Amino acid sequence: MKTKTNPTLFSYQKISTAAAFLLLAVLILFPLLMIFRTAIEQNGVIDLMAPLRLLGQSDLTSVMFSTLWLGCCVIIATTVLALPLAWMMAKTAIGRQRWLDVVFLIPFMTPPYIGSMGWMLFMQKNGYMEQILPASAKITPAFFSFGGMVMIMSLHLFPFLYLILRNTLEQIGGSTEEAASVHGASFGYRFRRIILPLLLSSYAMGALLIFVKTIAEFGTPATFGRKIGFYVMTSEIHKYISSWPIDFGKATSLASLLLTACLLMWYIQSILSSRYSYRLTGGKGVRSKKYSLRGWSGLICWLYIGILLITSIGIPYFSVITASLLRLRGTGLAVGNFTLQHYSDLLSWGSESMEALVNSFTLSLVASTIAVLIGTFLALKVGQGKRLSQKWIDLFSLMPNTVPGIVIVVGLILFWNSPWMPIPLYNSYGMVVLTYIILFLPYTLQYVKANNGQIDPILLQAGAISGGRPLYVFRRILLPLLIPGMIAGWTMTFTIANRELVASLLILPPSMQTSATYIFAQFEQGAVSMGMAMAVVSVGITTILLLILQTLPAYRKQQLS
Amino acid sequence: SGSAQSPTKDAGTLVVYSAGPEGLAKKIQAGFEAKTGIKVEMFQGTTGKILSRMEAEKSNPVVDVVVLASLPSMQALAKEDMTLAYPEAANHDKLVKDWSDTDGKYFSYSASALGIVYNTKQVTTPPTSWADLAKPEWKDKVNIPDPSLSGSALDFITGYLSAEGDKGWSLFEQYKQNGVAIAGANQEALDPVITGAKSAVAAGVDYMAYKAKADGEPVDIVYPKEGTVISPRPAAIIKTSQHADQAKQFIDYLLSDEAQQMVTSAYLLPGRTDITADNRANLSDIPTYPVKWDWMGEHSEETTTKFTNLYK
Amino acid sequence: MTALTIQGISKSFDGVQALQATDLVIASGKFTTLLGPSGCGKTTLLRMIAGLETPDQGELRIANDILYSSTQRKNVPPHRRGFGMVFQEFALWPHLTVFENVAFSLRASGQKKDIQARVLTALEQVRLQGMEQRYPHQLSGGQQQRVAFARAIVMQPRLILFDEPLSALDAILRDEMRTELMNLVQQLGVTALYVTHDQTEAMAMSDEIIVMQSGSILQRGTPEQIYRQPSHPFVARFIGHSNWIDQGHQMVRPEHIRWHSNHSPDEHIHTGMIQQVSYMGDRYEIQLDMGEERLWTAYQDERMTVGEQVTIYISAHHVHTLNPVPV
Amino acid sequence: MTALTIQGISKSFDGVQALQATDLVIASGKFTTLLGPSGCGKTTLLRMIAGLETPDQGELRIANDILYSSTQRKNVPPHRRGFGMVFQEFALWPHLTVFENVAFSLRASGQKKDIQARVLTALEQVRLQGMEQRYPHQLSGGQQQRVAFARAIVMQPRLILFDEPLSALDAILRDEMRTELMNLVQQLGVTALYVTHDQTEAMAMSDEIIVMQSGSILQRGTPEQIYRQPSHPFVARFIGHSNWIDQGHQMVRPEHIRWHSNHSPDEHIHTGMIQQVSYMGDRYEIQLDMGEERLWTAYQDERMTVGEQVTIYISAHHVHTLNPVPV
Ligand SMILES: Nc1ncnc2c1ncn2[C@@H]1O[C@H](COP(=O)(O)OP(=O)(O)OP(=O)(O)O)[C@@H](O)[C@H]1O
Ligand SMILES: Nc1ncnc2c1ncn2[C@@H]1O[C@H](COP(=O)(O)OP(=O)(O)OP(=O)(O)O)[C@@H](O)[C@H]1O
Ligand SMILES: [Mg+2]
Ligand SMILES: [Mg+2]
Repeated sequence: MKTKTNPTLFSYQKISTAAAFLLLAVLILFPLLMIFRTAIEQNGVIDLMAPLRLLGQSDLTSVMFSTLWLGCCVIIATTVLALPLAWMMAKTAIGRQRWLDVVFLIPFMTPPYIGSMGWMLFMQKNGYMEQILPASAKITPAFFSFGGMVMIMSLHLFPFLYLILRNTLEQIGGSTEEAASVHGASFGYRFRRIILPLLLSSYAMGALLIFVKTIAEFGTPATFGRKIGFYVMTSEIHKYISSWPIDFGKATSLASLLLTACLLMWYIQSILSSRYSYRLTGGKGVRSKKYSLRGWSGLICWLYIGILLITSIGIPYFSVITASLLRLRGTGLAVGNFTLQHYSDLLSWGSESMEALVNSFTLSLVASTIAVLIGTFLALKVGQGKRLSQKWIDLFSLMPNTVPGIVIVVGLILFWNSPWMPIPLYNSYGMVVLTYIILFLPYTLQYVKANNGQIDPILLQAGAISGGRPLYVFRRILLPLLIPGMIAGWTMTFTIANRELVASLLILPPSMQTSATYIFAQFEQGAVSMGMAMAVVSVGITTILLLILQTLPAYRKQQLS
Repeated sequence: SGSAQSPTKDAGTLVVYSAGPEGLAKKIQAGFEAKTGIKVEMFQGTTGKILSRMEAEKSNPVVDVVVLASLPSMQALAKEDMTLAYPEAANHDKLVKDWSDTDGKYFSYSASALGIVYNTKQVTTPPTSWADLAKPEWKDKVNIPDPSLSGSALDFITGYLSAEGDKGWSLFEQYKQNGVAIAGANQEALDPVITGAKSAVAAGVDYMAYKAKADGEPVDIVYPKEGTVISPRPAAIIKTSQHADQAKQFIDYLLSDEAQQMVTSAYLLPGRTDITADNRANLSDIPTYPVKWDWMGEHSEETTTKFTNLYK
Repeated sequence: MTALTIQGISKSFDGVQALQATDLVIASGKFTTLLGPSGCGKTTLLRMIAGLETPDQGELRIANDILYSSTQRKNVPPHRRGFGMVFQEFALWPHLTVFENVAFSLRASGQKKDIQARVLTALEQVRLQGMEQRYPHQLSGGQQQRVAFARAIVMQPRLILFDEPLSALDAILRDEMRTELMNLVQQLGVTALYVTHDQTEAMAMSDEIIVMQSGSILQRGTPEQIYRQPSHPFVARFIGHSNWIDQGHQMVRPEHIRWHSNHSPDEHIHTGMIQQVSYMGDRYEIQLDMGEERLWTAYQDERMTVGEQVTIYISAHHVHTLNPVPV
Repeated sequence: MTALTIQGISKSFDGVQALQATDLVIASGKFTTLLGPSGCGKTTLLRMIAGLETPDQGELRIANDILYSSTQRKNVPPHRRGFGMVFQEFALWPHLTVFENVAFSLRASGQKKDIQARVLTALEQVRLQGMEQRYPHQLSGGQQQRVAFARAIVMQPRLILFDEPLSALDAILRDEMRTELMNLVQQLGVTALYVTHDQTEAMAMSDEIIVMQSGSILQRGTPEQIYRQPSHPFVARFIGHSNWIDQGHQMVRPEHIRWHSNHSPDEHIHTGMIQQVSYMGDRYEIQLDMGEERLWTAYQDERMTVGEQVTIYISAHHVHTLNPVPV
């Protein structure tokens, strides 16, 4: 692995580093630079302060603050949801129920606007809740408030934080905790003095991602937020981008403010992480302390999980499925008003909806596969992230995660549709794939990077000693050992790509739809039931795919490690 | 046609960006392709999405024909000289004069009228005037589409103001007092009325109401007696088009009897005066305000801002 | 007085009997070692004493306090038992300094006063003065071990439990630490219960050894008793080299094999072939093939030739005949 | 003939001199051990021989093939050196079966024919028949070690390198594996270079021992030479117990300390106090305080009383005087 050992290896290092930078520049950096240029250039004049001026000009300051406030509240609420769950899954026998992991991904698989729609249909006046329980009419209006919005967004995003926290909790060996308990610490004291501090660095990472996802989110503000009159930056950006008069300059100015906020958070997070991160896994295998769940504690745990399942999946999907089955939505829940017609229309062969469904799955399949390949390449380049070039590669590849999707898409259009662009990618299938790859590269990279970090370099050295050429060692040893991380990254990418809406709306070539844009179009056209049926089918297929994937041996191995 | 290859480079293909309703756009596309043999690549979206896409593509435009749902936006495009004049369009002369450009820079091939859409299960005595919705019995029961998202709602507000002058604002202020809620684009405003969460939409587009009614949903529409605004839906050829000939054929087709019939079966008002619909109120049956389209175009931005600030 | 009494304690995991019902008294103020091969249930027993694992049944008492009783449905949680414990992996808290690691139990039990003095005393006892502000990862393996020890003694617990605290160290450090640990325990005069599978460690350190196999106790006694009078073939085999004259019944230890006769009448005389010679520095370890698949070990001061036929002599009183005694 | 020649090889990391310029010849067909304390540069030297680390300067040759030469700017990559290596952590590939782990080097070098037979032979040599289809995590530590060994020998390499292959094992398994490893190396007759910091291991296994300290070689010789005639105080101290009569100059090994006089005229007579007595099973290890901060070790067959004053006797020919000889 030493560069100097072999002249061909040495040049490979140089070439591949250059290739990585080129790739990142073309994929991410140039499009983002195009955005910044648009933000600060008005009629050929460069004005670096334009974004700030815009903020001062109108009442955008308050929108900016309510966006940040929303981000903070969602962090708090997701923590309240995810931390106990992560603890239960990591430290009690409930953790053996692996299927729960897939089920808890469902909220995340659900397009956010579908989730909000589900809640709204359930809670609104004359909604399903009131139809089932007329007495509830007194409390339902309270739901349409800032608190309700935080709740909906948190129920959508918490699985993300949960996965991160659970992994760390599992790594915090049982003996650290047991040592505390033998030395006189009660459960609460242990949790506060030992578990929380050790959790802090991954929590910071998770909280950052939640924050970024919240302030970059469009679906919920566009549906629920608008209904309660709560405006955030993305809705303002969208206003400038999709209603007359179109003003990219202002939109990108706001976007660059969001980006700045995200980078600030990222900086705080990286300081926290480096300050408070500890090597948790020692030489010997970790034996995780499992609490027994007898009597009350078991009941409370299952109750918690049950309530979480009902609120995060049960209620929204009750509404979504009901809406997809209703013959007349004005008639509501009534005998004889249910039909499977929408599903049979939806799934009839050769229909527009089938085409959209197939498009979605093939697009996400292609995009996630390529994203995993690129992500693996970059993850290997980042390696331990010690050298400066490695740090830069790491930062650049994470950027798409810190910028609202719509902003990236505008950048991509500006870049790939430039008159001087020699590659005719714009307005083609390839462009959609490229967009998905860029949007979801950070996920694959994270997963493969984590996996790569666990592989002891000595395994590769043993390969070299045994006579394996570098390429042979890569193929026979490194690659197979990376497969679990690649599968995890692929799964995540596939899942989110499959429901991607914001980018698809703008970037899909004419005459092409995905399931997400199909759903959106149905809502716009008034065929709400069709849209809901599509959501059910699409999420259902993804869930089944994931459950199948979970039974694969390679995936299981990843769960073990 | 899932695997659409870059249509710009494909010599014979016409690229159309069209606002809804989706079913109609599809039918027109199919009809046009069948009639002329010219292939059409269609991008469907709201007026806003279409404009945004055009803006992003500005340096290297792809589109040949745009079909919008908002006249002022189209007027702005024409003013910026982005549309190609085609005064020779067939049946140009039969179009409603007010809605189309005399030089043929755009053609309003259809229109929708705005009215009060209400839930028939909850409303026993339908309102007859805009002012009715400001009465206490309608407190918190009315939606109005967001003018920043719905071109037709904007047309109504600016049209109403252009007819009533500045005192027109008092209606919207009363609405606000009475708990009228801004609620997304047209369909989003209508949906709660269908499900019964709200009782009525002010300035709802009529074709959606007719369609929902035909589907059996408990909704109906009234046009207030003092008059309303009609929101025309214009189409135009983009100047940078590489396929001007095919684009002209598309415009001709839009204005043909065949396409106009399709328009009526989508519950829209036909753009041509000589065609009548039998499934909805015709232009002559709808009381209208005398609106000033130029004034409306000039004041749309300022009105939107004022209106949304009022309702925030 | 503060003896730990174990009565009928047993434990099984998922149907596997990790520990058979066991009776045992751990003498107060003594250094007692649980010795046995991997998987014999040593850790399980230790963890039940600490309260980290709940027994299936039985009773655990220290002095007159009941720690666990299946009949009385009583189970004192670990943090109220007041024991110290040194873990195999040390289990130091990586985010706390040495000082805070040691002070932890004082703070946790609310003994706020004199923390500074008591922690410094404990650190002094393990010779770690001046390292208070370091973090565990800034210490060598031996130093980490001493922090773990200081952490266990700072509360002056009634009982200190050790779960193979030396097995993670390398050979040289292990030797050093063993001596240190013994001295410390002796100085403090605490009761120590030590788990190991290393017989040398057990013999060198213990006042009493309890030999376990597959979840039950085979023999208990002083190191000398265990080595000289094993009551069970397994004990004989597991501790030191055993040369079987009669498989499972009669054996002799290698240091009692002589290369010259002392001409006493009851001397045992055997012949065998030298199979392997390993230099040990102070002596050679000779592997002898005695026929009938018996492999014996003996010591010699000079190198011998592999393959040579030799005669060896054993005094009759060095031949140990096993007659199992109850534990 | 196939001796490994090391000439002026040195290496530093970030300014730390891990290995001073070193000259060394590793004899062919012999078992050579690099022995020294942690951090003395053993692994660095071994990894340079394997090609995993590039020396700063010098030359490495096996027979007449140059492996590395700073003057000729030649550096054969590890996969072309044709050595076998057994790592401390075994470094088995977790995703490959035992069979595939062993077959790896054959496949990597394109020796496709007879793979089946050659792998099975290697596995037979390490007594792992029937385990071909298992994965590493399904094996015990000792079995994993044998797989690592089979993997190193299957290509019949000119040289096998061992980097503390036994230190990850527990004491009992280590003893067993040591004997096995010795037998295997002897049977195969390969050249072995073995790195360890365990003196017992080095003495029991080696034909030749090379003692290193802080990046340079202190002494080389047979185990007996190293133990009996250490040429450097560090060597005397590091290997076995050394009882210094004159600090750094004159010493005696514990097994030569007698408790009774043999009345020879040149006998050395010393008195000291018993400080600690550790039972070792076959004997007691006695720590004696000899005054002047000298701590001696001696062996005794029976327990002695701590604190007792004793007289000890040493024959003059057992007193070793150090006169440093060049390596
Ligand atoms: N949590 C557990 N779940 C299932 N089986 C267990 C558990 N803990 C221990 N066992 C089993 O109980 C038996 C005794 O285990 P224990 O850890 O007490 O052995 P030990 O004597 O400490 O061994 P070692 O010397 O290897 O640490 C073993 O067979 C082990 O596999
Ligand atoms: N990759 C490296 N980077 C920096 N310093 C290193 C590196 N490898 C070794 N060293 C340093 O070089 C010196 C010799 O290390 P080496 O690993 O050869 O010791 P060793 O004799 O094998 O010790 P041990 O018995 O602990 O394995 C040590 O001071 C070590 O810290
Ligand atoms: Mg154990
Ligand atoms: Mg080493």
